Formats: sequence, structure tokens, C-alpha cells
Amino acid sequence: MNEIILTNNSKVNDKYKSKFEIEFIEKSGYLNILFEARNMIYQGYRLLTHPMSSSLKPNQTKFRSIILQKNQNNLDTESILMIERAIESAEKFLKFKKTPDWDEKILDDFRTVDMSIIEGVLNRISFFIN
Amino acid sequence: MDTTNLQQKDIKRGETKMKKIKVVHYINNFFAGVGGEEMAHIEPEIKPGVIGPGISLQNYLGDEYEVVATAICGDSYFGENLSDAKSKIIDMIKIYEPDLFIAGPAFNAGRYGVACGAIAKAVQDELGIPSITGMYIENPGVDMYRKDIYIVETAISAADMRNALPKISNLAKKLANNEEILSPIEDGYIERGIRVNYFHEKRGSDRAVDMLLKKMAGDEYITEYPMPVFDRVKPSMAIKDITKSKIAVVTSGGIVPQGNPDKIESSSATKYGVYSIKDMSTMKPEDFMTIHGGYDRAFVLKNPNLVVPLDVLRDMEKNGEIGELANYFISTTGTGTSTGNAKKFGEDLSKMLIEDKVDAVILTST
Amino acid sequence: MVKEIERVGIPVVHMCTVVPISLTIGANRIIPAVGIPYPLGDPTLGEETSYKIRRKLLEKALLALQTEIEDQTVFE
Amino acid sequence: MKLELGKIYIKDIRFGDNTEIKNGTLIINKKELEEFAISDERIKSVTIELARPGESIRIAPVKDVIEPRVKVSGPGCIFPGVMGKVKGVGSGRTHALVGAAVVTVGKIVGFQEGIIDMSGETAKYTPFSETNNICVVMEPVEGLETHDYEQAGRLLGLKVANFIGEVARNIEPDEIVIYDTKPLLEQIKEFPHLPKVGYIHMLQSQGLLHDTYYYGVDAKQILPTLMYPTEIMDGAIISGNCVAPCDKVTTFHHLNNPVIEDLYKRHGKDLNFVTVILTNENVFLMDKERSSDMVAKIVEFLGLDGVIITEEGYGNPDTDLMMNCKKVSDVGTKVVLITDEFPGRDGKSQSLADAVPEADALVSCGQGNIIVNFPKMDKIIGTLEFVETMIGGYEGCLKEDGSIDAELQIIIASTIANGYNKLAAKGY
Repeated sequence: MNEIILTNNSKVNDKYKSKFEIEFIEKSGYLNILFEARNMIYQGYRLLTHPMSSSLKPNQTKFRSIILQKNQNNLDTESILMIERAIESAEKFLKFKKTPDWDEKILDDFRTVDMSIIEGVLNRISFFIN
Repeated sequence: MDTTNLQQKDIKRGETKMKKIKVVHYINNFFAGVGGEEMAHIEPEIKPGVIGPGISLQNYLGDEYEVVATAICGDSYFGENLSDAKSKIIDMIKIYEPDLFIAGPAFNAGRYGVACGAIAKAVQDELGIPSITGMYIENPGVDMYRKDIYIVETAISAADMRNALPKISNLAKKLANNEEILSPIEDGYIERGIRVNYFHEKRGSDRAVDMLLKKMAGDEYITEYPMPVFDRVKPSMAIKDITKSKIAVVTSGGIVPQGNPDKIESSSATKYGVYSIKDMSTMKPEDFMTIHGGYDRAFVLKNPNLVVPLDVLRDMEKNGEIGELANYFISTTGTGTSTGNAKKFGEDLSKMLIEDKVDAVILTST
Repeated sequence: MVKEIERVGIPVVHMCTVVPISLTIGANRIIPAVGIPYPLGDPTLGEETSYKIRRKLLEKALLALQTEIEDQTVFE
Repeated sequence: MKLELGKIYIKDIRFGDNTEIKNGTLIINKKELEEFAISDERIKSVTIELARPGESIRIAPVKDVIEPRVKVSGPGCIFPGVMGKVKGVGSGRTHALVGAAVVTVGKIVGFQEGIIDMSGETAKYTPFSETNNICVVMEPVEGLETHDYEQAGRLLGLKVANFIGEVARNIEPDEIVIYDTKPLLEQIKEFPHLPKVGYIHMLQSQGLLHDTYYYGVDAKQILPTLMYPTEIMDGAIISGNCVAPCDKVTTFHHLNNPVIEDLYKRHGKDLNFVTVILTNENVFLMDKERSSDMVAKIVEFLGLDGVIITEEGYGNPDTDLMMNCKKVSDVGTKVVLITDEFPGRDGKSQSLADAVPEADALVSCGQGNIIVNFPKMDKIIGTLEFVETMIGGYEGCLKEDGSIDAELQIIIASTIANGYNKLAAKGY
């Protein structure tokens, strides 16, 4: 399987680690996940999901899950442009307001929403091959 | 309502009669009557009272304002000694305790425009007083400073002085009185690219239908949000004779001296470095390395000329195919460097390139 | 970066591997480079050939700098 | 398909012995309604409170807003596939309680949802400061799973709205508006010389608290499809989206879609409004490609001369908006987009997360990042406990005197990107 889930959401990791390849970076923030996605794209991955999924703003939620795929044709320009725009946008929000230090209950809500978004995709991802 | 306003105005007038609003004006050596290009190197100085266009500016500002001093600096001096010039001028201006600062107008004079923008922004930031200047829309100073200060739009040349000064004084007065600044068209300044909310008389869907009908009919319509990404720069004029030109290499490929002395980040760079290639004929792998985070670095580590093509350029210089190669290259990493940072780098290093009289740039990216 | 340099009137030729990105960032004179691990040259063909490729690309770049253009142009 | 929409204007609202409408006043039997509402075992308690325009009341956190309606004649029910059987709606007669709104209030997740102020400086930003609101304040049973609670809350609002709507069944409307769209070929024949116009309605479809339903189907699962504009007026589309207050398209806004209304106003005069195309805003990039391809294909197939496209949300949906814009432009159809903006607190950054050169005709519904001051209110319906964690709030924004400084995006539907409001933004 060529797909990999890049995430800092423990819920996603717990639920899917047996079924999918997961790059779980626990201590990473929202922006760092975007940076990591970008590094992977430069190493030949492409985005399968939108890096800015959900209406939760980058300075609100800490959690981010992105599905990427090993790209046979090297560098995927669309993915680069998309991740760069996502990073730019995230930096715009974080510049004015840092993500608050949420209590555990709220963090858990964020994890739930993030996982829900990625679940909708994972349910369909086996439908295609590369 | 009208009466109250009038009364308030009267009160204000009464106060200002006793104490005029103090203005410092900034002009270059040319407008100060101190020679032309040959004197553009003169250092900053400040003189009490009005000089050159300041005389007419004072008239437009009226009795409630007094241009207490005029700061003068040569454009070359300012450009070549940016931070030094800025701090010297600020120190000079400070003494006069101004309430308002006006620079220029610079019309289409590029270096003058950049100086007016830079000093107006510095005064505004450091002295905390309203600052304003005027320029032609294509002056490079416009794009560098439009988001920071109010720049009144002028025509291309100083022949427009008699139109420009009243516009500048009107907006300057509004700023000094802390009045509400209206839209760019209403108040005559160049749009700063700041998105401001207002209530339209029609709701959005209604406006969308209007716009669609116009678009389908081929009539003119104005989008409410111009796409910013496609902000393009007009291509610069081609080089007439490359064999007489000075060329500099800029790279976003992350080539740095061994050890990365400036600690440039391998991605999302926040800085750039300037590195000497003086007396070098090729990029030796023992001297340079790449810090670029995004790709297989083996080839470039072995031969940095793959990103900074010094070997070829030196040969070309020797053969007279190019005039001269700048004795440094400028380097950063392009991977994920934010548009904002990239723009800032560009602004900074373009100043340096101008100072160094570079005619053309080869920018390499991986 | 490229736009800011062009803005002050210095022509820039952008030698890059990903042309769409170059177009997006607003470069006007664009030379497609060889590939990401080796933009200017191709060491897999030996250093001598690689140098020749690099030279060809730079000649193209110099030509681009001497060509008047109205709009973004990719010099293939 | 022809729908008669009978509007019954509600000018006031109060509690009383019978739930009924008397001379434009909606009277609610509080106890009866609360008992009716609590019937879902997942909900522990429901309190009904009223909020009228001009009162010193702040409602938070708001989940959804619904205009009460009733299906008087014609097939189906209000909210088909959710509140009743799946049956194509949009024809016959429907009565609406214009000026009344059911507002569901309660915490689903810790960071959720926005504010409605009934008076003061901030009231002008939300359309719901001008409606007579029946607030349904709910609390779930302990330990209820988030998805379940979201669903229970969503259904509860619809149920209450339909319960109230029922009182309008036999009332003579103050005004009847007739909306009529014929099958495509007939419709083109009716106004052969007018430009054929469609509306591309992008539905939020990303996941929990980000969903929309068409006849009960999760919009994530749909392929772009055609809809008669009148279907939406009977509740064919409901909102399950509630994390970004300012550009949330509430169920109220689906029932009262402003683009559909304004296109109908010019229908037969300046344009020929032939159809609505529904599409989604999925996070799976292949879905985006597929959906936007299909949208462009349908537009081309129908031979539309122009379309208006609206989005819901920021970021991910901007990509769909731009893909739709580009592909529809490429088939030769003129496009106007409606959106809102997030240019940062200083208003200087880029407003959208994506852009294409084809997006040259855009209507802005305002920018959501500016800070507004919310004055103290005498009464809070719901709780302010979550203000600091809501999307536009920040730590310390709730002051001791009860006033709040927060970004405009905390107010329900303040920058809604379907053009419902008059708020706009321009470059300064």
C-alpha cells in the first residue's frame, strides 16, 4: 500500500495503526505537521487529502491528519502549491493568536473532529489503486 | 447635528490658534536645490523652516500648521546607508517634536520614492506620529511601503506638484486630526491592500446577480476582491549588451559555505546569506555545501556548481561573454519559505543589488 | 524574491525545475532546469557533459536576459 | 415545479396556554413544547426560552437556526428523508412563519459555536437579531458520544421547528409568493432570449460538525446533482455544520437561500433561472477533482450562460470554489463567486486560501478577522462559559463586566458566504 497517514492525533493512530501505514508525530503542532507533509512532498509524496480540511482554524485546533501517497512520478506540483498555501494561511492565523492551551476534554473533542474528517476518506480509499 | 459640528470645529480652531500643528518635511537634495545626481551622495541634514516644495506645502496646509523644519538627504546616500541614514534623520527630526511628517512627493523617482517610503515608515513607527508621502503608482517605493503608510497617488513627474501637494495636505490634515480616512478613491491615496468591512446598500446575492448579468452581457464590472496571487510585475527591460553587464547569482537552492555560518534554515528560511566567490573559479565541494531540506543532496554536495554555476560563469566572464560577475552570491532556501519572508528578502537584497550596480540577476532554484 | 528584484528594474532570469511554481511566484523570464537533484547539469552523464549542459542552460539564460518580453515567458 | 410559499409574518412571540398564532404573535406553550422536545433519550433536558429583537439578550453557543414551516399541500413533508419519508418536495403549498426562528443552543464540543446578540452594536451583524427566536437549550445525558449528540441536537431542532410550523397549517398567509421552474426544455422555451443561468451550491461536507444533508443523504456521498430551486424551500437541505459560526449556512439559510431568491426576482425579466447544481466540499482531493469535473460537465451539458457559485467555510472549500470556477469558466460559462474573507487581524494578508485567475468576478461578504466589542447583556441564554474557546474568541476576551472582545467570526452567519447579508469588504 502506498498511502500513509501523517498525523499528530493519537485517536487516529490508535484506531488505524493496524490497518494503515501511519507517521505519528505525537508532540507535533498543527504547523509542524504541515511542514512534515511538505518535506514528504519534496521527497516524492503527493497529497490525497486537503491539508486545510475542517473549518477549525489553524490557531484553534492542534490536530492535523493528512493522507499522502508515494508518488511514482516524482515531484507533484499541485501538492507543493497546496501545502505552501496551507502553511502560509496557518502562519497568518498563528501570527495574531497562538493556539490556546486547551484542557484535556477540549483536546479530545478536537481529536474526535479531526478523526471524523479523515475517517470519511479512509472508508473510501481502498476503492482505488494509485 | 450641524451646529454641534460647527461648534466643535470652532473650539478646535481656537485651540490650534494658540498652538500650531508642527510638521517636518523631508525632501531629497534635488528638490532642496542642492545640485542634481552629482550631489546625490550628500549626507542628511535638517534646516529650520520650509525649503523648495515646502513653501507651497505650507500654503496648502494653512495657518493651523507650521512646517517647522525640512530634512534633506541625497538619494544615493540614503540608499547606500539605509539604516544609518534612517536613524540620523530620525534623531534630527525628533528635536523638533513634530506632530506630523510629510515626505516628498517623489513622483516616479525610484530611489527618492524608496527613501520617502522608508523614512515615513520609520518616523511613524519610532516617533508614533502620522506620516505620509506621495508617489506615482509605478514607483518601486509604492509596493514596498503601501501597506505601511499612506501614499498619495501623483502623476509621473514633478510637473504634477501643484496637484499633488493639495491632495497630500488634505490627507495629512485628516491624519493629524485623527479623522476617519475614507476609501482610496475618496481620499486619493494608493490602496494599501487592507481589507475593511462596510455595509453595502444591497445584499451580497443581489450584487452577485448584478455582476453576473454584466459579465454575461460583456459589460464592465468590478470584482469586490481582486485575486492577489496573480500580482505580476512588468518584465524589466532586456539587457542591451550582456558583455558589458554585471551579473549576480541568487539561489533558493540552499548553497552555503561549509558549516552554514549564518545558520540558514533548511526549510522555511527566515534569512538569507551573502557569500564571497571572489577569486574563485569554481564552487569547490570542500568550500560549499547544500542545506536544502527537500531533495537528494548527493549530487549537489559533490558539485555545488549544479546550483551556483560559478564554473561556467567565470569562463564566460573570461571570454567576455558577460561583463562582470558580482564577487558574491546570495543564498537562501526556497522550500516553504513564506511569501512574506521571500518578499522581504527580495526587498532587502534588491537594495543591495542596486547599490552594487548589478545589471541582471540569475536566480536558480531546485 | 524574483518580483521584488524585477520591481527595482533589474531583470531576473529564473532557472528552475518546477516551472508552474516559477509562474506562480511571478517570474518573467523562466528557463526550465534539468531536475531537482541536479538543476544545472546532469552528473549521471559525466562531469564533462554535465558542464556542457550547464553552459547551454546559461547561454539560454543570457539570451533570455537580452530578449524583450511583454509577459511571463518560458524559454524552452 | 411550482411552489406557493405562504408567508405568515410573526411580529412578536410570547409564552401562553396554547401554541398558536394570534394577530401576528406566536404564542408558545412552554411546558408542552419542552415535553415534546425531550422525547429523545439521548437528551437529558430541554429548556425553551424566548428572545425578541431589541432585548438585552446574548444567545450562545448556537448550533443551528431553523425557520418553522409546514407543508400544506403537495408531496412530502418539511425536511424529507429526515423528519419523514423520502419524497421529492418543492411543489404544492408551504406556509412559513417569517420572522420566527428556532435556535438550538448547547455545547456539543468544547470549542463550538457562535453568538447571537439581540441588541447593541453587535446585533447588526447577524440576521437573527431581527427574528423572534424560540431558543431550545439542550443538555445531553452523561457520556453521550459526540456524533450521537450532534445528531440528536440536529434532529431536535428540526422536530421543534416542525412542531411550531404545524400551527400555521390553517392560517391564511399574509403574502403568497409563487416560485416556478419548469423542466429544462420547457423552461428554455419560455424565455428563449434570456441568458440561461444556474446556481452552483457547494455544501459543506467534511465530517463531524461539518456536514450537510440532502434528503437525508450526507453530502460527502453525493455526486453533483440537479435540484429544482423550490426543493430547498421545503427543507430538502439541512445543516449539520457547526464549527465556524460566521460563515455557517444554517438550515434557516438553506430554506431562505438568498441566491435562489434573488435569481427568481430577475427570472423572466433579465435572466432565465433554470436550475440549481448541488456539489460538495470533500477533503479527499480525488473527490474534489471528480465533483468539479462533474459540475463543469453538467453546466456544459445544460448549456448555461452564467452561474453563481457559493461556498461554505474557509480553507478546504476555497479549493473547491476555485476548481469549480476554473472548470466552469473553461467550458465557456460566465462565473460569479460569492465568498467571505480571512485576511488576518490587520486585514493585510491574503483573504482566501486558494486562487485562480478565472476568479475575476467575486462578491465579498466581509472579513471575519476584525475584532468587535460585544457589550454586556442583561440576560444570557445558554452559557458564556465557552466564549474563550469559541472560534473567534481568545483567552481573556471575556471581561469582568461581561463584555467580550472577539473576532467577528464568532457571530452566527455574520460573513455568511451566500450573500444573505449586506456586509461587504473592500480594499483600503
